[in-house]
Order: sequence, then structure tokens, then C-alpha cells
Amino acid sequence: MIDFLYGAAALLLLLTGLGLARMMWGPAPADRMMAAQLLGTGGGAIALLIATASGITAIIDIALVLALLAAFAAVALTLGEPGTKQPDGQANP
Amino acid sequence: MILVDMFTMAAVGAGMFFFLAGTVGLLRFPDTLSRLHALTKADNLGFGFIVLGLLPQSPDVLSGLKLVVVWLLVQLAAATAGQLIAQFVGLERRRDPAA
Amino acid sequence: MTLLPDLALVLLILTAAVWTVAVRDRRDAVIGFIVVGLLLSLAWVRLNAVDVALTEAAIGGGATGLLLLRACARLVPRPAESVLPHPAMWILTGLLCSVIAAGLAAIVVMPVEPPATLAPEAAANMGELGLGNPVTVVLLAYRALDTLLEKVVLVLALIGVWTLTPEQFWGGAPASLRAQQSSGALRLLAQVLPPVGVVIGVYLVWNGADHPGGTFQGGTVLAAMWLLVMMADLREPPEIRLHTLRLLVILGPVVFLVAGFAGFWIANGFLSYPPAFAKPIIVIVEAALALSIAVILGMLVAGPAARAPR
Amino acid sequence: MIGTATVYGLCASGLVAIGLYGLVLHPTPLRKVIAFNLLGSGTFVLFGVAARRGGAAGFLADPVPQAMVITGIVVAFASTALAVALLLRLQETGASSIETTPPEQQDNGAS
Repeated sequence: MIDFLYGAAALLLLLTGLGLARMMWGPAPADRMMAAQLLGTGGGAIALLIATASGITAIIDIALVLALLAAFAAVALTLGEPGTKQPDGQANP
Repeated sequence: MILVDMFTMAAVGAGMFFFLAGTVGLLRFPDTLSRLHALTKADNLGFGFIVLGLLPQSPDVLSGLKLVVVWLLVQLAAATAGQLIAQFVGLERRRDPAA
Repeated sequence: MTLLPDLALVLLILTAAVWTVAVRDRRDAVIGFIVVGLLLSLAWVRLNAVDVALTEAAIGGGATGLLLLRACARLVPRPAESVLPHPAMWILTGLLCSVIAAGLAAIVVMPVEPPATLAPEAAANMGELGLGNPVTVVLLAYRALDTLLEKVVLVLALIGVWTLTPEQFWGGAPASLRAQQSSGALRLLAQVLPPVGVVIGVYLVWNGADHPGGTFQGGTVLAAMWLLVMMADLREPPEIRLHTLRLLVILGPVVFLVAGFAGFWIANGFLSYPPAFAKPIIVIVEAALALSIAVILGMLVAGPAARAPR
Repeated sequence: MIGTATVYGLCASGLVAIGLYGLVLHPTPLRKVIAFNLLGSGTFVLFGVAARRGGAAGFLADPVPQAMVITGIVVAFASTALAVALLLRLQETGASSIETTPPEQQDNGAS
């Protein structure tokens, strides 16, 4: 069972790692952010698998923090670029 | 005991399958919004199945509870991030229709 | 255990790092840096450093990414950005960096025997204090002076940021953090997530006494929740002249100092605790520190005042 | 025989080199800040390797380097924030050698 869980974690790392190709290809910033997003949730799942396999339950807390902040980068992306118009017509400082 | 382990293997395996589908979709789908669709599948179903599979293996009630909380948080984050990224794509397209 | 997963993880980290440095667009570079941070937190798990992994997940994946993306949103790109140094410079720098990497790698491959460790000293401290997390023991008892000075550094950094306020805006509020486009989804997230996040932050601080976690991790999570509320435009950043805000900023270091000086007459010297009360004192200090860290990190991201006080 | 710690030690050396390269060669300050953070992460991982090797007295890893790294990560964040604030102020005052930004780069609520 433990070997299975470690194996699953390794495979998951490989899968989410393949997602990094999308980060490099892009082409839009949104595509790159999606790769980061996949890595955030994939990393959480990997942490859960390792936590269960190793019996160190504290690792679950890492998944907790990763899940809590998973949407954070996507929110920060919407802060925009300088010189773009805001909805109320003012230029973004 | 064996039954529980089999359940875990099946559920984690199903979770891996959805992560695989999500990654393949993220890499192979032709445009940004359909890639986003693939991603949210991995987030929701893949993560959900893995948590479901790990639940019977959790050593105490608190750990199990935390697993469920993690899953709920990922649900919320995936849904919101999906929305926000889609809005961001729309915003970029309006600014620069060529992109 | 085979080393293959570790090798794969290392390869991913290095690929993402190279891409971060090599990519043209600076916002893409920030995304690359966030990815490196996420991967590194997994690496810390493999290095058996769960406390550090928590910190890296909270700061590397969350707070630094937000700070840098916000910088991208406010800094106008300059035309000089496309000017690159001469190719001979690249090659020379590349060679020099490879030499440094090779030197570090040589140190890593040929380790000292037996490995240097201070773990037994830390363990000796642990028995006296009644805490279960060795890293917290080191942070708040064995090397408490370092932690205290680090808090002072945080306060100094915030003062440094605040001194960059233009004359006419002194005392006012930092620039708004609101997103480019108001969004129902974001507002929902900022209403649902903070209650859960605050519970998790407090849990990390409380749990930090005996298990991985602690003031930094909890404080960062609290700061992240506050920033989320500000980004969703539910709250504006507070004016920096507010006395409550300034009190909260120095609360942690002051409580830590008071506990430290109290050590002179209730125990045997600066920053030493009487064994009977060590745990309650440390928990109180941790709570105050976490609150201060949350406020300081939030205000560091918000930046100097950008509008006149009302 | 190469152990887990060694693998991550090599990773750390690579990170330091990559970060240093970017720090030296990138012309823009913001990219330098990012590269500097990569360099810092590499240094932290080196500490982590030392911690993992120093696992003794019943610990999986030496807690002292771990505590130093946690302190380091937080200080690195604070200095990054200060650097970003300095860059923004530099832009506002237009004090850089290349003046391309209009001087009124201030917040909406300024008026």
C-alpha cells in the first residue's frame, strides 16, 4: 500500500510536471497561469499522498495551505498591467 | 482490510486518470478557454477522487477532517480561479483583439 | 526508495528556474517564480523540513507572487528593457556562474564526516520547555535572539517602505489593491475564504508549539486573507497614520522584548524562561508575533501611502 | 552512492548559479529582484541539505538550520517588498537615467 501511494505521488509529479510545458509554450499569460494552477492543486494532492504514505500527518497542513492559497496567484494576475483602462475610466496607476 | 486497500487503489487510480486527462487537455487543446475547461476537471474530479481514496487510510479523525477541508478549499479555489482566468482572457482579448 | 522522483523534481525546479530567468516578459517571469516556489515546497517535504515547506508554500507560492505581480501592474516597462548586454558578457557570466555551481556541487558531493549538527543541543532545550516542535524551540528559545532581531528587521523594512511615501501623502492610505475588473467570483471568494483562512492561520500558530507550523506560517496565512479582502475591493488598505495599525505592528516585538527582559528577574538572563512558565510565555509571545507579522506583511505588500489622509 | 540530500544539494547549486546569472545579466531592476530571490532560494536549499544530513538526536533533520531558513525566507520577502517599493518610487520621481515615465504616476485617489 505504501509503495502504491509513493508511486502515485511520483506519477502525479510527472503529470503536473508535464503541465510545465504549457507554462513555457504559453502563449497567453492565462495559459501560463493555468500551469501554475495545475501545479498548485497537483502539489496539494502529492502532499496528501506523501502524508498518508509516510504517516507524517503534518504534511497534510502543507496541502491545506496550498489549497487555501491556490486561487491567490490567479487573483493577483487580474491586477493588470500599467496604462490599461480601468472600468471606471481611470488609468491604472 | 484488503477491501479498504482495494478501494483506496481504485479511487486514487481514478483520481490519477482525471489528472492525466487534465494534463493532456492542458497540453493538447487548441485554445485557452478549452484548456481552462480541462484544468478544472483535473482540479475537481482528480483531487476529489484522491481525497476519497485516502480517507479510509487516515490515522485519526482530525486528519480525515483536514482531508475533506482541503478538498472543499480546492473546489472553491478551482471554481474561482477558473472564473478569474476566463475573465482575464476576455479582458486581454478586448484590449488586443489580435491575440 | 528510489531516487527517480527526487531527480524528476530537481529537474522540474531547475527547468522552471532557467525559464524564469530566460523568458522575455517580466510577468511570465513572475509566474515562473511562483511555479519554482510551489515546486520548492515539495522539495522541502522531501528534505524532511515540514516547517520550512509550510513557510515556502505560504510565502513563495502566495505572498511573493502577489507582491511581484502587483509590481508588474504598477511599473511601466521602460524601453531600455530590450537592450541586452554584449554576447561576450553572457558567455563570461555563464562561465563564472558555472564555476560557482561546480564549487558548490563539490562541497555538496563531498560532505563532512560526521555531519555537523546542533540537533542534540536543541533537543536538550526541548526537554526543559515542554514543547514538541523542535523548530519552534529553536526559534523561540534556543536561538530566540535571532528571531527577535528578525522581527525588528521586518519592522524596519516596513518603516523603510513607509519612508518612501511622497511628502504630500504622508499618513494616508496605500494605493488600492483592487483588481482591474470587479468580479462576482472574486468577491464571493473574498467573503467565503477568509473565515476558513483565519481558522487555519490560528490553527497553524497554536499547533506550532508541538507540531510543524508556527508564527510565520500562521501570520502569512492571515496576511494573505487580509490581502484577498483588499483585492476584492471589500476593504481599502488602512491609512498608515492610524495608531491601532502602528500598535499592532510593534505589538509582537514589544511583547517579545518584555518577555526577554522579564527573564532577568524571573529566570537567569535575557530571553530565558522559567521552566514552569516557559510554555505559556512562548504561546503568548507567538500569538502577539503572529498578529504583528500578519499586519506587517499585509502593509509591506500594500506599499507606501499613495493618497492624502482624509 | 548518491543520497536524497545530495540530489537536492546539486539542485541548490544550480539554483544559485541560475539566480546569479540573471542577477548579473538582466538590465531591468524587477528582473534582478526575481533572480535574486532565485539565488536566495538556492541558498536556503543548501541549508536544508545541511539540516537533512545533520538529523540526529531523534530528529529527521537538524532543527537549527531549518529555523534559520524560516527566518531567511521571511527576511527575503521583506527585502523584496522594500526593493519593489523603491522601484515604484524611482518611477514616480522619474529619477532614473532614462526618463520615459510621466511624472504624475500617482494613485487615482490623489486628486
